[in-house]
Amino acid sequence: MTEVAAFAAWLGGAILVLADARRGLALGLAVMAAGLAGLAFAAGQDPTAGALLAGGVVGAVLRARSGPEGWGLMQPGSTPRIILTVLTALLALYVGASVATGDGAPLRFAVVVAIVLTAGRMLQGSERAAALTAASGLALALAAGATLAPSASFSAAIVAAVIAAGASILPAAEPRGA
Amino acid sequence: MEPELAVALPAAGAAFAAALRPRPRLALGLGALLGAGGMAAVVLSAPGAASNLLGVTLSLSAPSRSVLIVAAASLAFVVILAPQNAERSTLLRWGLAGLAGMAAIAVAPTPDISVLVLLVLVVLQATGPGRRPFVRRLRAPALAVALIGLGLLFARMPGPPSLARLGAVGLVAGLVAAIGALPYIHEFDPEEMTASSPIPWMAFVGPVFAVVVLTRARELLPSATGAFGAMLIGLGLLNIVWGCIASWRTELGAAAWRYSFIADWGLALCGFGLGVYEGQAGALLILYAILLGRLPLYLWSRQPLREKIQKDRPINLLVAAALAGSAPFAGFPARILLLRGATALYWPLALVLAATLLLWVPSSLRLGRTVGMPTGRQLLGIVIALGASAALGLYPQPFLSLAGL
Amino acid sequence: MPPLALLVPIGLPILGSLVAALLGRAGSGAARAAASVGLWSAAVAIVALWLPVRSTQELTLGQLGFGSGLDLRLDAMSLVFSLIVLVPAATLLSVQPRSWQESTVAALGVGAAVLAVEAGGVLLTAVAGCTAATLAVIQLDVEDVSAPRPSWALLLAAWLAVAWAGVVLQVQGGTAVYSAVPVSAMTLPVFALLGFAAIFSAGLFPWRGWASRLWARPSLRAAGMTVATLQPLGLYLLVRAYELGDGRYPNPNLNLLLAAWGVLVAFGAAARAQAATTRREYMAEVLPGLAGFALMSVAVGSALGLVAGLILTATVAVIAICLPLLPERAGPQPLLVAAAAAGLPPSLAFGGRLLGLGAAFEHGGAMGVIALAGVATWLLAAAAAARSVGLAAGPGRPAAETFPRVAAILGGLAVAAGPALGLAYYAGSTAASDVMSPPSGALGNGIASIVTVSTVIPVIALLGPLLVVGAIALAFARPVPSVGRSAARPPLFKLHGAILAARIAGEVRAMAVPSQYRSLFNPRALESAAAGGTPILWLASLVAIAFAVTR
Amino acid sequence: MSQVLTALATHARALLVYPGLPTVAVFGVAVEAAWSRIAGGSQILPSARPTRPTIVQVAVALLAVLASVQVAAPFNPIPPAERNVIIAAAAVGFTAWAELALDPELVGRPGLLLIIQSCWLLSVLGPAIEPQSLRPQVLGNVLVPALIPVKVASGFLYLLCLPALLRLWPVTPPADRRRRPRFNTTRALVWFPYCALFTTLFFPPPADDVTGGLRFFGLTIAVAAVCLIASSVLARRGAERARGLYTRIVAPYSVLVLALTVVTLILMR
Repeated sequence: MTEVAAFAAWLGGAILVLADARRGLALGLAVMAAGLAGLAFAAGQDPTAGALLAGGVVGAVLRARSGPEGWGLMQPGSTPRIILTVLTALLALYVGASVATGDGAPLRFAVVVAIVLTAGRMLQGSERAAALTAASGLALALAAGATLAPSASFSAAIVAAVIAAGASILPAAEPRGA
Repeated sequence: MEPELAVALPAAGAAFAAALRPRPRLALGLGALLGAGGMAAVVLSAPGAASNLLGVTLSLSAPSRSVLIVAAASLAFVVILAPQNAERSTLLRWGLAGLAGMAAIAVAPTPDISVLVLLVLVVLQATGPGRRPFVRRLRAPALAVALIGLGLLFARMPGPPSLARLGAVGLVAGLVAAIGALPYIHEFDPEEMTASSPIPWMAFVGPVFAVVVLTRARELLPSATGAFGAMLIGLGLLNIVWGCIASWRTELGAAAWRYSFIADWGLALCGFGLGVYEGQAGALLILYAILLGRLPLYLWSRQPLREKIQKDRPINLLVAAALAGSAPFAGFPARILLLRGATALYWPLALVLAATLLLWVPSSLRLGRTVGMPTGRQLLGIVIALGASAALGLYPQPFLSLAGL
Repeated sequence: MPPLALLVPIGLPILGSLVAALLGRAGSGAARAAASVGLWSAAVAIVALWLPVRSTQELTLGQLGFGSGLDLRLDAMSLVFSLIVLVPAATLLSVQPRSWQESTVAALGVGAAVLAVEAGGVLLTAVAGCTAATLAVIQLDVEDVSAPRPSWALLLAAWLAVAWAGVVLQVQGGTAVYSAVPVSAMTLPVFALLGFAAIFSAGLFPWRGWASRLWARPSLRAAGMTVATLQPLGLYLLVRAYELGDGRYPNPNLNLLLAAWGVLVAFGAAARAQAATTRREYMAEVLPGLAGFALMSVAVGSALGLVAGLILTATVAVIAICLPLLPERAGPQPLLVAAAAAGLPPSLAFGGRLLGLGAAFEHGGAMGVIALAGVATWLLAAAAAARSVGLAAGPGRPAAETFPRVAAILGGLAVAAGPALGLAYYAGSTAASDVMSPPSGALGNGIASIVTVSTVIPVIALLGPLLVVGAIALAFARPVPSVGRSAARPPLFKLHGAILAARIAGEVRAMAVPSQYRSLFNPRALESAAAGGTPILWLASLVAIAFAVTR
Repeated sequence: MSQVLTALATHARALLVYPGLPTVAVFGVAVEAAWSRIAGGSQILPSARPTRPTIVQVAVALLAVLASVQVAAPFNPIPPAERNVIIAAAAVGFTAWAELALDPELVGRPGLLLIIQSCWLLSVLGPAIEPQSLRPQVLGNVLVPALIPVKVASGFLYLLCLPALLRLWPVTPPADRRRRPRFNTTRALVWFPYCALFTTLFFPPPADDVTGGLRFFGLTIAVAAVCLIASSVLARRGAERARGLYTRIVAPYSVLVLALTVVTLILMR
């Protein structure tokens, strides 16, 4: 179950990186949130999982209502992004499963991969909607990472959920004026 | 309930100020009232005392509390003596939003929440009106959030010591990216409004965030303290040298100011990196000086910079002295404390630091001129800023005691 | 006297400056009067504080926050240096017209200098000294921003070095309070820092340093104040270094090195003075020359040398008043001041040099050779002073700034003060006993003669009659007709080395990065690389940091 | 107080009677007259008509008197402990520059004079370094074998410098282009301090009796005589030769004396 959730987190992140339009971005965010929530659930942190899932779903729904039309998946020139998703997965796998020790490798893998992919999305894109969705994803990933901490992951998840939803409310078009 | 109020009241003030934008006077009055209330909450809060009003344990450490108080004072100062052509209510709105965020960062029970709050601030600032596109404004601060997130993650992963060091890398790089120091400098447009430029990260939010991250990092990474300190010192020196030289040699006055902030941050990073009491105290003094001196002076220099007014009057020279870290201003005792920390740790480091301290002079002379010929409110503001800097320089003990040092 | 009274001599100049700032709009005269009253009253206050007690008074007011407490101490040494700072500054401020801004900054600077001298520890001295230096630079720039002034960076470096010395003392010895530092903490590096600071803060260079270049300014109001304030502070550091080392420097070779440096400074000044083309150029070298001798005397390492150094520092203070007040024309006033500075018997400078060189000869060995060079330098300075009488005036300056009578009276007093050398010796030895063992010599017949290890100088008996006879004889003497006096005078010798050094320095200053390499330092390029479209630099630096930390 | 008054009286007597002004004047007039005769001067003796002295003469006389009372002349009322070689050297040294200041026309080639004065100073003070004493008679009394070479070399250097310092060399000052020089009053005032200082520094101090007096003044006159002879020889060789002697021989020789002094210092340690 945890492996599937970790894979879902990576998949969601990858979709988020590879999508340029509202549906693709929403799907990516939702899948990633589901994966991260699954991992939190598997770790026995049900409220955290609920908050992450809720935040991701709300964010995804809101995202699906604004931003460029369509799916926008793997537009021409996406090869570097594909490479990024694969390399990130390999690197996160190495760190989460090989360098780090002990239980929870899927969670470690998922959080690393989610953070790197969402951050990468914010760094390389020029679309406002994509960046805001990535910010939502990043918030959820950070909150999921907090489950590794001994306490207070729920409050982090609540904050992350609010951010994930809030970022999706923000206008997807550049305001005018300086 | 002080920590909760410290966040809620400024946030409410910012919200009201935003909502009442068409009526600036009302926005200003209400915002100021709520902001003052928030700050009263910060002042009244006992350092380290926890509050659990919302089901989350919130508390304010002494260093964070002191920087918050100084930041609030700086905001009040800037709003009351606002620069020419700057609308007070706008300044207050942005300032209160920042202050609420800073308070939230400071009172958060875990570093994860602090980072999440930082993300909120990043997104909010990037969505505001500005000359640069949203994505470009978001890029560097978002990288900071991601790096700190990764750092926290690595710090918590069980495994070899190299993981803890990677965690330290993430935290340090994230912190540097958050404040916009080298090598993660933010894109800067000299014509941009200050609130949407990288300056607030360096000069307003940065100090509190740095204090929080560094305090938490030492608790999280006890085994990587050496690497942590070494990185801070290395990056600090890099920022000192580049910041000072670039501030002196760069063509644009506003850019020169930006680099001068970077140079000051270099000094603060070195102080935090030393890991001894004196280093912390010196770094805090630098941060106070940024908040109470360099930031207001930068704001007051904007108009003369636009009008290309450069003067060498006594007030300009005093400003230059304050910026250069010359006695009796705040920079000098900060430098003494840093030298002491470095000497106690490793004297060649003190030698390097001492040599770099002279780099401030040429750029400060240049920056002093950019204040132009201040009159009226602006002159009063500069005199107060210089007075505050001199008070910090001659008798920093109360300010350090405020930070529990 | 309550210990808090020790704040009065520091507070009065500051108060004077504040009043001057408030009265600024009423007129510069009122502001100047307020500032000068502040300084004079501080001078009176410090004497009034000292005289009833005549022993060290201390005040501790708790920690300031940078590792130093507000520890003040008034001992004889502080008293001497405070007066050396206060009296010239107060005189210049009283007589020379200046704007209210200048008066304010000058009085503040003097207050800071007095604090530096009264400070009980090295760190407070560093803060106060740096403040005085900063205000001096500001004062100079307020007067004329384009005129030569000391490099701010160098002054800052000097006082940062003092601060660093203070923190090293704290780290090694647990304290930087002068009277409490363990001798073992006064190491070679600490002394090196203090020596560097002393030389740079006082502008004591063999080459044409800021102490000389200041006198090339169109106006000499701020120049006089700056020299009167900053030069004694530099020497003060070397004096207090004896206290830190329990009466000696950490290594005897340091005494030799500093003494040789002092003679070099004096020689450099004298060599430039003898080649001066104008009276102003000559004036520029008078004080560095005297200060060089003061440095040499202080560095000898004996109490006698220290006393001589103090007397010479006091002479520097007197001449620092005279020079800015002198008009740039020939006449008896410049002659009198030149004679006083050159150490013509029986002047105070003569007595100071005599004691300083005597101390060096009594030390023997290499110090004796340095003393020999010192005597030769003295005669060179005398030759330069003699030559200066016939020099052309110089660039000229406002007549309102000059007060030839005041200069002549002070110059005359400095010449006639030789017989009072015993009194100066008494004051100096009292002060010297604060930082090292009392002089092995003593005063004979009250203050009539000075007894050293190898000789007795009957100051009143020898110099008194000489003064009286000389005054009577000169009064009856017939002046020499001044034929061709203003004709250009060739230098006694050419400064080939200085010409070469100036050429090299000029070439170094003119050096620029070749245009094809200027892009190496381009903040904009870095900015666009760092914050541009592709964050390669960010990622590369992240990898580099990670590699460096985890390898 | 009475001690101070006594000391004042003693020093005033020394300055104004012996070995002060009259001694300086009598000795100087005699030797200068001899020089005027040797040089074939137009005026052998000073004018008998009383005139006010010039300011230069007063200044030089004061300095010369100050230097003279430091010498080890027998019956010098100033106690030996109160004499100081630096005072003597500085006072005599100042005389040349007092002339330059007050009447620059009297001084020819001041640059070269400065170099020679430095060499002379080395000869006066060099021997004082190792004994660590400034009392002139102590220096004259030094008979430590290790210090003798320095003393002898310094004495010779002193004698070499003397003709130039007394302006007896054929380098004429700007104001004096006469073929037959007149009596030089300012020079007459410095003959005694220069010559007596040599006797004091390089010969053991005489006793305070007639024999001692004869010995001291005999030696001082002998020094003056040597100087006169050397100067007359120098005068016949011409100005160029004189300049050559001082720049090419005396200056390098003084460097040798300095080296000898330093080596002696090192060896004595």
